[in-house]
Amino acid sequence: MEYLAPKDEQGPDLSVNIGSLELKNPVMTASGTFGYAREFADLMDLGRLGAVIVKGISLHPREGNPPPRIAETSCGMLNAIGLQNVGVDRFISEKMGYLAKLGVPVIVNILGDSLGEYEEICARLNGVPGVAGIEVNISCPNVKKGGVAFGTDPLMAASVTKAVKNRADVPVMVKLSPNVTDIVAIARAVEDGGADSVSLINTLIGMAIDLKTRKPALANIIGGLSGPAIKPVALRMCYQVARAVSVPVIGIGGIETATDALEFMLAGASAVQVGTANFVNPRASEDIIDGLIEYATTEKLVSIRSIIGGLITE
Amino acid sequence: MEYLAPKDEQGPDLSVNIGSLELKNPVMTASGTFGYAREFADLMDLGRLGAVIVKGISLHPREGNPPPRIAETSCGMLNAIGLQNVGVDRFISEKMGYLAKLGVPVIVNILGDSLGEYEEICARLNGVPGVAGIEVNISCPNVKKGGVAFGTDPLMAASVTKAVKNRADVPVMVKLSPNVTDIVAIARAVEDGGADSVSLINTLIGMAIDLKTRKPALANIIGGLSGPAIKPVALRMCYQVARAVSVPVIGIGGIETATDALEFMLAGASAVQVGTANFVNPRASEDIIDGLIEYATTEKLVSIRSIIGGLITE
Amino acid sequence: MSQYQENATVTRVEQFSATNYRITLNCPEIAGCAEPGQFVMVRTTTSKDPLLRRPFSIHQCLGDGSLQLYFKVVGRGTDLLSKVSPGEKISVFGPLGRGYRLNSTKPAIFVGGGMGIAPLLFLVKEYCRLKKECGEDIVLLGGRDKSEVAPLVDDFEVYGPSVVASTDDGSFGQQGFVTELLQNIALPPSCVLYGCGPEPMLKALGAFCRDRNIECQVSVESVMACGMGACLGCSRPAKDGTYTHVCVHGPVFDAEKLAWNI
Amino acid sequence: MSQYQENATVTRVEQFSATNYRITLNCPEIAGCAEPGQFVMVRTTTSKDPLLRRPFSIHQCLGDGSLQLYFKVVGRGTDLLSKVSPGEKISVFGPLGRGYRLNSTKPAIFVGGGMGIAPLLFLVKEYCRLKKECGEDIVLLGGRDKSEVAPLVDDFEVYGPSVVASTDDGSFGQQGFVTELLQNIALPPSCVLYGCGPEPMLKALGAFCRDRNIECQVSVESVMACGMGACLGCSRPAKDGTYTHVCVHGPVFDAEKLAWNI
Ligand SMILES: Cc1cc2nc3c(=O)[nH]c(=O)nc-3n(C[C@H](O)[C@H](O)[C@H](O)COP(=O)(O)OP(=O)(O)OC[C@H]3O[C@@H](n4cnc5c(N)ncnc54)[C@H](O)[C@@H]3O)c2cc1C
Ligand SMILES: Cc1cc2nc3c(=O)[nH]c(=O)nc-3n(C[C@H](O)[C@H](O)[C@H](O)COP(=O)(O)OP(=O)(O)OC[C@H]3O[C@@H](n4cnc5c(N)ncnc54)[C@H](O)[C@@H]3O)c2cc1C
Ligand SMILES: Cc1cc2nc3c(=O)[nH]c(=O)nc-3n(C[C@H](O)[C@H](O)[C@H](O)COP(=O)(O)O)c2cc1C
Ligand SMILES: Cc1cc2nc3c(=O)[nH]c(=O)nc-3n(C[C@H](O)[C@H](O)[C@H](O)COP(=O)(O)O)c2cc1C
Ligand code: FES
Ligand code: FES
Repeated sequence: MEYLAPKDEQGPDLSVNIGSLELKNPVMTASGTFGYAREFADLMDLGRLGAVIVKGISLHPREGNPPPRIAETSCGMLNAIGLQNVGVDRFISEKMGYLAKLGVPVIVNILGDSLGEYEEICARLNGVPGVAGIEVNISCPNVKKGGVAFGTDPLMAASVTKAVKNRADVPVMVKLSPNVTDIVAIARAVEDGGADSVSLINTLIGMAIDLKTRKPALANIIGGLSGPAIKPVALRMCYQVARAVSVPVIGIGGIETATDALEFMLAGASAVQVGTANFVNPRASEDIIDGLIEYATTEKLVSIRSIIGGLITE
Repeated sequence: MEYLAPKDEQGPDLSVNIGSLELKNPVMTASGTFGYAREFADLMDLGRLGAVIVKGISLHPREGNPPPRIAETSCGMLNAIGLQNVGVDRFISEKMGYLAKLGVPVIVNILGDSLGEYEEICARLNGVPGVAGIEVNISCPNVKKGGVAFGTDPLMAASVTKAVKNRADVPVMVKLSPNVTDIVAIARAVEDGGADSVSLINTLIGMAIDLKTRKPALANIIGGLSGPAIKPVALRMCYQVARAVSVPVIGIGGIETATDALEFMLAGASAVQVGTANFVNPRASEDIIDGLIEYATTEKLVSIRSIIGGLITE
Repeated sequence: MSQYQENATVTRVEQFSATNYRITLNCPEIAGCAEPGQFVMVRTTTSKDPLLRRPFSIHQCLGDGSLQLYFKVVGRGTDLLSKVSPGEKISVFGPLGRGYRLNSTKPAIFVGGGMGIAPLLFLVKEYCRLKKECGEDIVLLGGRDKSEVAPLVDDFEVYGPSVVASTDDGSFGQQGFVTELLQNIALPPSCVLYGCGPEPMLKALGAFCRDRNIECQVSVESVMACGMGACLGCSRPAKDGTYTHVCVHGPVFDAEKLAWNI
Repeated sequence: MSQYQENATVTRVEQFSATNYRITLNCPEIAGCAEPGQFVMVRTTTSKDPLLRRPFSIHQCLGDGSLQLYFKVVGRGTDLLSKVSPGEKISVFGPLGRGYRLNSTKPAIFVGGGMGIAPLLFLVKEYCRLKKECGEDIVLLGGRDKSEVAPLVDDFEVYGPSVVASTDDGSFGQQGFVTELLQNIALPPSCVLYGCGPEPMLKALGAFCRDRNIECQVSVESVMACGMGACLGCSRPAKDGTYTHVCVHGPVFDAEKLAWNI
């Protein structure tokens, strides 16, 4: 497929491997923060992205939560979108056509309330042109297990990974929740379950209150915290997980600049995802790619891969 | 004791009860961010504080971690002080004399590597004039249980609570770690263990990297994240715990202004602790007290207690 | 519909009252393709706090590549914006959303309340330009007090329509709400109404128009993170029971299509 | 030793080079009790990002309640500080730490490298004031280039000592490090040395003085959160194997007491 072109011949080698998936650079857009890519077409060159990860897709369409769904916090934001999406069938028929033509690997973020739902979504995505990988959001509540999130229990996390791996015909990236005591245990379980890579972190659970109205700022009361505020937690988890597993790790959380991206790579990430920063600067991911080129050039890196895990801790 | 004077006769009633401990207002200073209070004597009226919580005290003196111990992050900071302190004996002989004269309840934050250490510190604090309460930091690693933090396992959290309750002759507040999957389970365990109140949150575990040196910003590699960045997580946990336990909850995390404090109280906190804000504005806690007086006056509250848990969630 | 992110130079800052400001920005790409009722997302600081951009209606597009915002200081973002100086640069991104559908054959009533006045100036200008003669059109402007309305009256009148004002405190125009003005004017036959302002006012406009079978387009607000359809944060209930997204399906809607929560 | 938190008014901003600035602040309480070598903690923004105050040596206290800072832009905090305008207010808190012990009977050598020049002006002024006659005292100033040193020479000379300068690029004074200047001057007998500058320079000063049995006081830096002994963040290894805290035990130390990591 043409998007596997390993590197841009003009500049330094930014290509990285996420298991069998080769990316021309380590910059992807995080699920739920980049729509279905088309929204950004006027504002940046989508073809330059390492990969596009689309908004989480469920088996059936979801209307999402009532408003307000968003609240700003110090150096961050809360969201409780409620996983609004068009459902896998309309995603394939309405969105994949455009995405497949971008010349960029498209990774489909999926979510479900049961193992069966995850499996069925994979089955429907199999063979769809342009789908280069699946990212499994395991932060969703498991309805069969009393609503405890799949991502908070190693056994449940492993079982959803296995289920997806059994069905999917593309590499599987499992996206870890940070709202756990021991993220390393979950990462190991997911690796044992067959994940080709792990991405982290999803949002921290948070809340905001409006003193004037004495109400929660979100109709859903609680929501997911993202943005620069969470970067230290994300970096720590990324570092811990990268040392514990042997599959590639994808860093996510508060990444706004090339410096942020490089810090995650030093901590062990093979690639990164840009989330909330897309709202602040719709060109953020392209600016990060430019920054990586500049860094690799100045530092005379033969390949950006040489800095992965390069943190000096003596 | 004179510091139990329930309210300032001049203004609205700000007094709150933390179990048997009556505070003239809900504003305390968080452990590790206010030294031993004396440091702030020039900059504010210490006598106005609801309570002072001192830097964590261990059985033996601790030198703490090598530098750098501190790093700034977006709207927050990381610290890895390494629990440097003078030890309980020197604390009593060198620090309590001054503290006891402030006319403010002094709550001693304690930490240990084993149940025995916690017990022994309590034994030594018993009967010391001026000690009005003990706050138990359970984020420390349990050396007997392979270094897993006491605060991450409900059984261990309950056992340290029981041990302290058995020994202490003052009310016991247990300080919860946010680095857990289910803070409500820990809070319930601690309540069952006999805690008179719970305070939350301690710092989130985070990390920062300096791209220029390719080293972690902290010599200890990881550290505790505090400040406005963590407020949404703290508020959420406070809300969840306050609904689940019947002992008073003390809110901590990113509180800088009276508005922040009031939001925690709406979420169910009976009182709050001011931490990192003391560094940004050494008068922060007094400014918050002034702000509460102003709010109570404007809103014509008979007592500030009327807003505790008053969040409207219909 | 192209969109641009521009590093706009502030060319003018006008202060109308303690809280109300109008700033003029040079951002030729956005100004060159904006339509009345569309908005822009503005970064009010280069710091990470406040983090998100703020949405503002396009108040006016001038021929020279400038664009104006008219806003009230309500929080930290607008406070920072009120403190910019000419020569400074701020990041502006747009034009965004669906604006007003211009029906240049019908007589129009424009109703703006408070900051809802902001998009109407651009709208009236374009409407009158297309229609050529707009002496029959009526602009109703309502505000808290004189300072919120008076400085803008001339700017509207220059395009031809008649302007009637009301203020909550009676310090300018008639005392009362702008919706009361509406009750008392003679409506031109088969007119169309364009509104922007606080939710209760828009709801009242919708009811008024439904009763009289008048087409009613209103511009509404919502919390926004991205302003361009990527975050799905700006949902708002539609009358059919689904959610609509203010940034892409709006901010201008047929009043009939919306559900009012108040 | 009292401490104050003042909302200081900026009265003057001087730019000496692309990155070097001196600002004058009116904060009479702090200026009224500060001693040479002490520092202040400054809020460089009213936003929460950057969150923490930044430490700066007191460069000078003037009789009229003003205090000066001399600083280099190295990151976001100093960048913001360089952009303040006269009339603006910033929160300053101090004076903090232990300054230089003034030994006014001995001849003194003052050695400043780069921003280490900052605290020396206040020190030289006070030293010369106490000593009355300080023609035998020597000030050695080192910097990257002319712009870092030249603008300050007059300010030192006015108090009487002789001033010798060096620059890395030779654009002013002798080319080379300020420690090389020291090797080449004739030291007055039983003198005392006061230093401030980068760690390698301070380490070299310490070694130089130990060899010659000269008292050596140096001002060192550290990351700081509180600046006043509350956070225990500013630890630094002492020679006896313990940690010392720069904000309360320093920033000025006997060079002999410190362990050098470089
Ligand atoms: C499409 C669109 C167009 C807009 N056009 C304009 C315009 O032309 N002129 C203008 O002045 N405003 C306009 N707004 C509103 C404007 O975006 C907000 O006032 C602004 O985002 C507030 O930012 P802040 O940081 O100052 O306040 P924040 O700190 O975000 O909020 C401070 C307080 O103000 C409240 N608040 C937030 N938004 C509003 C609001 N819209 N009105 C009243 N209180 C509010 C908050 O609940 C909070 O209590 C528009 C909004 C939208 C969605
Ligand atoms: C007691 C004391 C007194 C001081 N007096 C002065 C003074 O009089 N004049 C002055 O210019 N500075 C002085 N400093 C240093 C000053 O505090 C820092 O330069 C400042 O905090 C940097 O803030 P920033 O936000 O600009 O940089 P940050 O964004 O915090 O850091 C940006 C980059 O600069 C690096 N950095 C941080 N501190 C320094 C430093 N000291 N030197 C070089 N690089 C640094 C960081 O590692 C980072 O890579 C003093 C420090 C201390 C502890
Ligand atoms: C508005 C919004 C919607 C999101 N939707 C999803 C989603 O559908 N699936 C998912 O796995 N993560 C979702 N996320 C999480 C992001 O992909 C990312 O993990 C998180 O925001 C942290 O990265 P950031 O700090 O760069 O934003 C969403 C985040 C935001 C802000
Ligand atoms: C420098 C520093 C030292 C701290 N030391 C302690 C400590 O000794 N014991 C403890 O229980 N918490 C300690 N904490 C945690 C705080 O008491 C508080 O729980 C945390 O900082 C969150 O509140 P904040 O965001 O208001 O700072 C420390 C925090 C900081 C920043
Ligand atoms: S504001 Fe993001 S979708 Fe509308
Ligand atoms: S900076 Fe806080 S103790 Fe020194």
